[in-house]
Amino acid sequence: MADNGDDESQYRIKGGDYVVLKRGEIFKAVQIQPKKKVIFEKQWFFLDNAVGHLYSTTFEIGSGGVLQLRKLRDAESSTDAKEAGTDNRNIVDDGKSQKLTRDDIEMLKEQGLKGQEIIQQLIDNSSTFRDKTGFSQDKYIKKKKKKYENTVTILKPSCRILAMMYQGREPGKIRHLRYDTLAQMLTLANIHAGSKVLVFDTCAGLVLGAVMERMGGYGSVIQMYPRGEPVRAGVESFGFPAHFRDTLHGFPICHVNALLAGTLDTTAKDPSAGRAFFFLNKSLRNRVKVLTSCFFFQAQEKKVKQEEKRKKLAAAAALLEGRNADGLVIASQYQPCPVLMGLLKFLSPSRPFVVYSQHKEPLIECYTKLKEHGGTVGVRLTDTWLRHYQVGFKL
Amino acid sequence: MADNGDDESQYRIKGGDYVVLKRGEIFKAVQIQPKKKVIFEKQWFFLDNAVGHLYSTTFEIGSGGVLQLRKLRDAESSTDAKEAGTDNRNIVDDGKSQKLTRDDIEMLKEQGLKGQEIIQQLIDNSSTFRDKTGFSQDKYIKKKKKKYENTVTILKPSCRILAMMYQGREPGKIRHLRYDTLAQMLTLANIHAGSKVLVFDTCAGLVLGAVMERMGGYGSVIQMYPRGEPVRAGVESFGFPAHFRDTLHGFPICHVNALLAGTLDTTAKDPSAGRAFFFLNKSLRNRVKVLTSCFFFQAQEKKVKQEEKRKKLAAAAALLEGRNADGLVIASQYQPCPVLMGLLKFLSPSRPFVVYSQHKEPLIECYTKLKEHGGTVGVRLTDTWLRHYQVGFKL
Amino acid sequence: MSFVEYSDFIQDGDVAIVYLGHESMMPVKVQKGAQTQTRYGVLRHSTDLIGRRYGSKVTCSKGGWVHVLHPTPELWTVTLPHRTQILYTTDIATITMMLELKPGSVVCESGTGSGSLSHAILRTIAPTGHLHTVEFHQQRAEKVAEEFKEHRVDHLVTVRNQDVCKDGFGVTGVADAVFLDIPSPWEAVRHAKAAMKKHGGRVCSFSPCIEQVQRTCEALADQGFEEISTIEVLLRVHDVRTISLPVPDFGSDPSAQTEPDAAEKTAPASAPIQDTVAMKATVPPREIPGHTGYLTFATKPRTS
Amino acid sequence: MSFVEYSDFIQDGDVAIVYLGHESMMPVKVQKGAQTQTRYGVLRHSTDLIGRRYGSKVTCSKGGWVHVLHPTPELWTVTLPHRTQILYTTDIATITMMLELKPGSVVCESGTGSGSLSHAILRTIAPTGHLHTVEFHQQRAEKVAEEFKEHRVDHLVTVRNQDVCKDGFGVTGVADAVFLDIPSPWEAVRHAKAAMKKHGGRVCSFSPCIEQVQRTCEALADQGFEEISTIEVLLRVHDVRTISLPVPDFGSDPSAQTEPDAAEKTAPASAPIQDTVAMKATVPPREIPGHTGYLTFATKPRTS
Repeated sequence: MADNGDDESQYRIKGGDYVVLKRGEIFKAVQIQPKKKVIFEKQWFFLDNAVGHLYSTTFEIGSGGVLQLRKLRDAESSTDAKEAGTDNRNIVDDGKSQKLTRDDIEMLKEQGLKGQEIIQQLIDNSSTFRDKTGFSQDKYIKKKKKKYENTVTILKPSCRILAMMYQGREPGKIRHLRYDTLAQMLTLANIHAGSKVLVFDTCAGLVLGAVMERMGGYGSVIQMYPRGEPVRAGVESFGFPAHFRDTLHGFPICHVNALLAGTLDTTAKDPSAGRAFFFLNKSLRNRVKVLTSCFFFQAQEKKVKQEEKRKKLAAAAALLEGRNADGLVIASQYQPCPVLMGLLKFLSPSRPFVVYSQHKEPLIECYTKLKEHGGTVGVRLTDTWLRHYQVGFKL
Repeated sequence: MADNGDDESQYRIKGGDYVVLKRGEIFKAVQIQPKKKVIFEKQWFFLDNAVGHLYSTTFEIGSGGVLQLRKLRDAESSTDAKEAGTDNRNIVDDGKSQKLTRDDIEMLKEQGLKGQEIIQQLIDNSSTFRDKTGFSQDKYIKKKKKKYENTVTILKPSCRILAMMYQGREPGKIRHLRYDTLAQMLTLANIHAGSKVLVFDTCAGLVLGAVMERMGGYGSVIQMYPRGEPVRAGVESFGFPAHFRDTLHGFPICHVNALLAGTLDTTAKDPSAGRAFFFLNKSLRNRVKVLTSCFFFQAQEKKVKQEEKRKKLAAAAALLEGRNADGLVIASQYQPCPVLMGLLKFLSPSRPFVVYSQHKEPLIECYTKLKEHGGTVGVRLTDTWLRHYQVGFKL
Repeated sequence: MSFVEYSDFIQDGDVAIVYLGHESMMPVKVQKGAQTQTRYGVLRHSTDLIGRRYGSKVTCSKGGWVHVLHPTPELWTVTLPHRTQILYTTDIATITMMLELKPGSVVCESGTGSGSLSHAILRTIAPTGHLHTVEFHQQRAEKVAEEFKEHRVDHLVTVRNQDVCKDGFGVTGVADAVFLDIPSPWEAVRHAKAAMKKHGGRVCSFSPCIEQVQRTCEALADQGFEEISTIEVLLRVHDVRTISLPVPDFGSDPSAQTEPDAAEKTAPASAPIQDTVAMKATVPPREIPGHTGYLTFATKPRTS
Repeated sequence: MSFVEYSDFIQDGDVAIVYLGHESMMPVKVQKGAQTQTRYGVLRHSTDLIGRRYGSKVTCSKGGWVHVLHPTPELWTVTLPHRTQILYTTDIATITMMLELKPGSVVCESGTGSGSLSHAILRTIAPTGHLHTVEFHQQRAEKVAEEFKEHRVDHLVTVRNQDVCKDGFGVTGVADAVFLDIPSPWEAVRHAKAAMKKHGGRVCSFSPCIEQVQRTCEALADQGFEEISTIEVLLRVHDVRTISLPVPDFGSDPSAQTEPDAAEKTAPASAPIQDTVAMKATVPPREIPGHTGYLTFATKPRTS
């Protein structure tokens, strides 16, 4: 149980790693690739120099986009001891208090001054800084810091960080799922190692990745996906060890009815034609050949890959056939009611499920339907309210 | 502008006053009536002794329900200097820590011990009190105080106090209108002295009273009420000066269409038959006599009162006829959309209105209708979130 | 027009609120012969504004139109020129009720800031109340006094340019309510007490940080204030929209018996039709509404 | 059955959750021959429980029926015997994510209290993690250790009966995450740091009062913790109901031309019919959801 052997390797940044860049409250997920230009917060740089360093290290972006270790100093206390006024009464906001012009600042930047140094220049050239109260001074420094600092911290990805990243950068892609909501979902669905969990996620794969993180490579996750290929961009960003992939399965929901009816044929050459195949098989036998041959031409060049896909579909179908999943998580822009009613059939009795929607109204419909349908207990429609508190500012 | 002459009489409790009783966070509105038994927080007493004292005075309930001035002492610091443990580790919750039995406590009460004294007895007889932390001790005292103290404070009513009272005592009666919501409504409707405001209030008259308080007896308020008599219990509790009554008008909404059509006959003997009269007048003349004579018998004994009512209706109708109201406030369990669309016609251009509903869904309908209908700008559907903070507990 | 009394028609010298669109408004000082540039073109005051009814739809030179609204303290709050951080209507509404303001109330306020709260107070205490407002920043005090005049509420208010923590409110024993929005409210608590009526009254302090709240609560308790209570009120705006939800396609149901022809019609096999359902919904605020500040209320008891 | 692994069938020795109705549940230790009294009558373990599938509907002696559910940490949280104030699922879910718990995490916790959070931690860190939980109250420490055994998670947890502020967690340099729910968390911050891995990790402190939060934040900053952030998470439960709204009656509209007969039918004059419309709506929580506590999170950076 002790941190024996100090196996540091797991904490070191390696080439090919999926990492998260951080500055202040801004995050961005990237992969470490040699000589790959990365753009973050309007600055570009290369991550090559980060390889071999420990995770959570903060770098400065040097000229030519080269990362350098930030000199050790306390970022918070580095601005010279402040002389503060007692109130802001004498400050006339005439826009003339800063003597440096925009051009001056650009020149300082070109001279290679670091963010910290530029801020000190701004303070020295502000006619009102000394008259501001301590509180106003702090606010000023913070604002300028955000604008001129050029450091970046490299983090190991986690559900917490990626959820916050998506919420800040691309809320639309994750259907406005907040991280506090995701936290509730994972707990309320009792996601844990060794179980079999169904996930219907059109939130960029963030929810799927979060479920996989909580399962730690034990058990199986079946992604139920609508039309086309499953969305898994978010899963990549977690940078899971390779063996996690073995626990992840995909099943296109357009096969659900066939699977339930016992008519899904996973021996078909092209599983993406499965639906058409099955259907026509029963009712339009004369058109089958046309269609399958049509699919066949496309399939020729992808034969090996298709065969792999077929096997995977068969494996997913086998997992589903017992209708004994331990958990069901739905998070999408789809009408939740039919999605839930369709997938609930695969759940074992006495197992939790959770459905997320950006809107309350479709969940009211879903709730009503569940109550009418019966067979579920403890159904609740909830949301959470997250508040941040700024604590510790000393007067 | 100075507090000249120190006119204390306005601050003294008089017989017939509407007052609010307060203990802790519990409120109750009552009228001061001679020898009238009042029940508050499971105790009964008489308010006679309160007359002549200043508002905001705290009384103790003596034997026989007689109010006595509470001896001056700081209620918060009156329990003897506490000896506190550093944590609760040694406290076993076995239900045996209190040596006084329920019977003992009843006996103490009968001996005439005051709440404060009973609490001290409880502390003295608790084997674990001294071992509790300061925080736990405070909690204990607070809990016991609530149970055994028998003081009551008499307050002058105000919108703030009555809104909090209804919210705590009878939220159903005011359609679960919270005081923070009422505050928003009064401000967003720009209620102020000298204007003409329409109020549709089935929240016990609380909203109507709040509007009247804000108008201070200047201008006019027209209560638009559905079927039967207008609900005004809440207005009574405000204890407004008599002249405020002159600014309050009532108009039954069943006459609205007639008024708009210019066919409302306020010379009718019985205005409560107005709707039937008007209606039948147009289409079923042969039944009119039967119906009006039927009303007539009832009306005989109330002739004077009816005449007064008729005059009042005529006055309200006159105020409405200009269709130039300055504000419109709707707060009820009625479907808000038709209420709003019906009453909006009486509002001057460029005047605010506000509609409250306990539920969001009917307001979505209302919002949609307003947008379709046109003629309004700045429509927003909002709610507020009120948080209390416990501040100042010293560690 | 006045901020405490409605008029029906726009007159020379009025301040009118030009409503350009959702959340886009501007205040205009109406002056004979003057013009105002809007994004829809020019508004000519003499022809487009003066003499017209408040609420009118006015066509601008470029053919676009605007609504001209009667000013209210609430419209002023969202259109006023910011010279400081201001208080918004959600907090203002709460302050107004919790301070028990009504016609005739005498109120002390500091700082005046940009006058956002002051106008709301004046609206509520008119026609018989009075506001004593103290602003330590001279330029701001002068500017707001000028606005009170333009808004025809100057008879209801006294503006003092002084330091409330040092010099107090300039009045004693007159106020029913006191409001503080200053960096160190605890330094002004004794002045608040002195300004208030002997019988008592209500006080409110607004602070963004909990540490300020704590010191203020301590000072209030030390000065004998009662019913000390700190709250925060947040506003959520619900945007009403028609949302469109895709319906999942689980494939055709083989247990449902269909005629060959019917099946062909409903499922054309190659390109499944994407069905959606539409419903009215409110879009929740993307961000949890922002913290403005804590409101601490207390009651001053009777003092002798 | 175990709290970290599902089973399909109820067995002797299991802890099952008997679901009696909305928000009414009780945990039952399943024992051959035993009986449990419910408000719907007696449950005979041998015949009514053992061997049946979790999720089954079981008929009690009085003819009423209950559902028997597989235990989860969340069901345990709402049914466990309270020996202290407990943490609820809303906070627990937030703590689990913000501490970055997952299978294999080593976690330190104090106090153990009634074990509400402990069970949720164990569920998440199984099968390869470990929980070191410290409880200063001896009776509670013994009781919770007994429950861990009954719930078949005792191999994942070490319970220590000591004072975390004085004696720490009993381990050094092993924890990925530390959770504190004690009256003076600031006194345990240095122990939290010592218990954590050299590489760093996450810490959380739960406190009901903001003053405790402040002292904890100070201690965390003093000890070099970073990303210190305090949040509060509140749960709102929306009750779905069919509401019925009366429709206002503005009287008949004289502008609408009607035939005498039709009019008679629709408006019988004397007793106007009260029309209502029905719609599905959620009833907002009557009270703003209650404050439980503030959650302060921080990151321990790498230490040498």
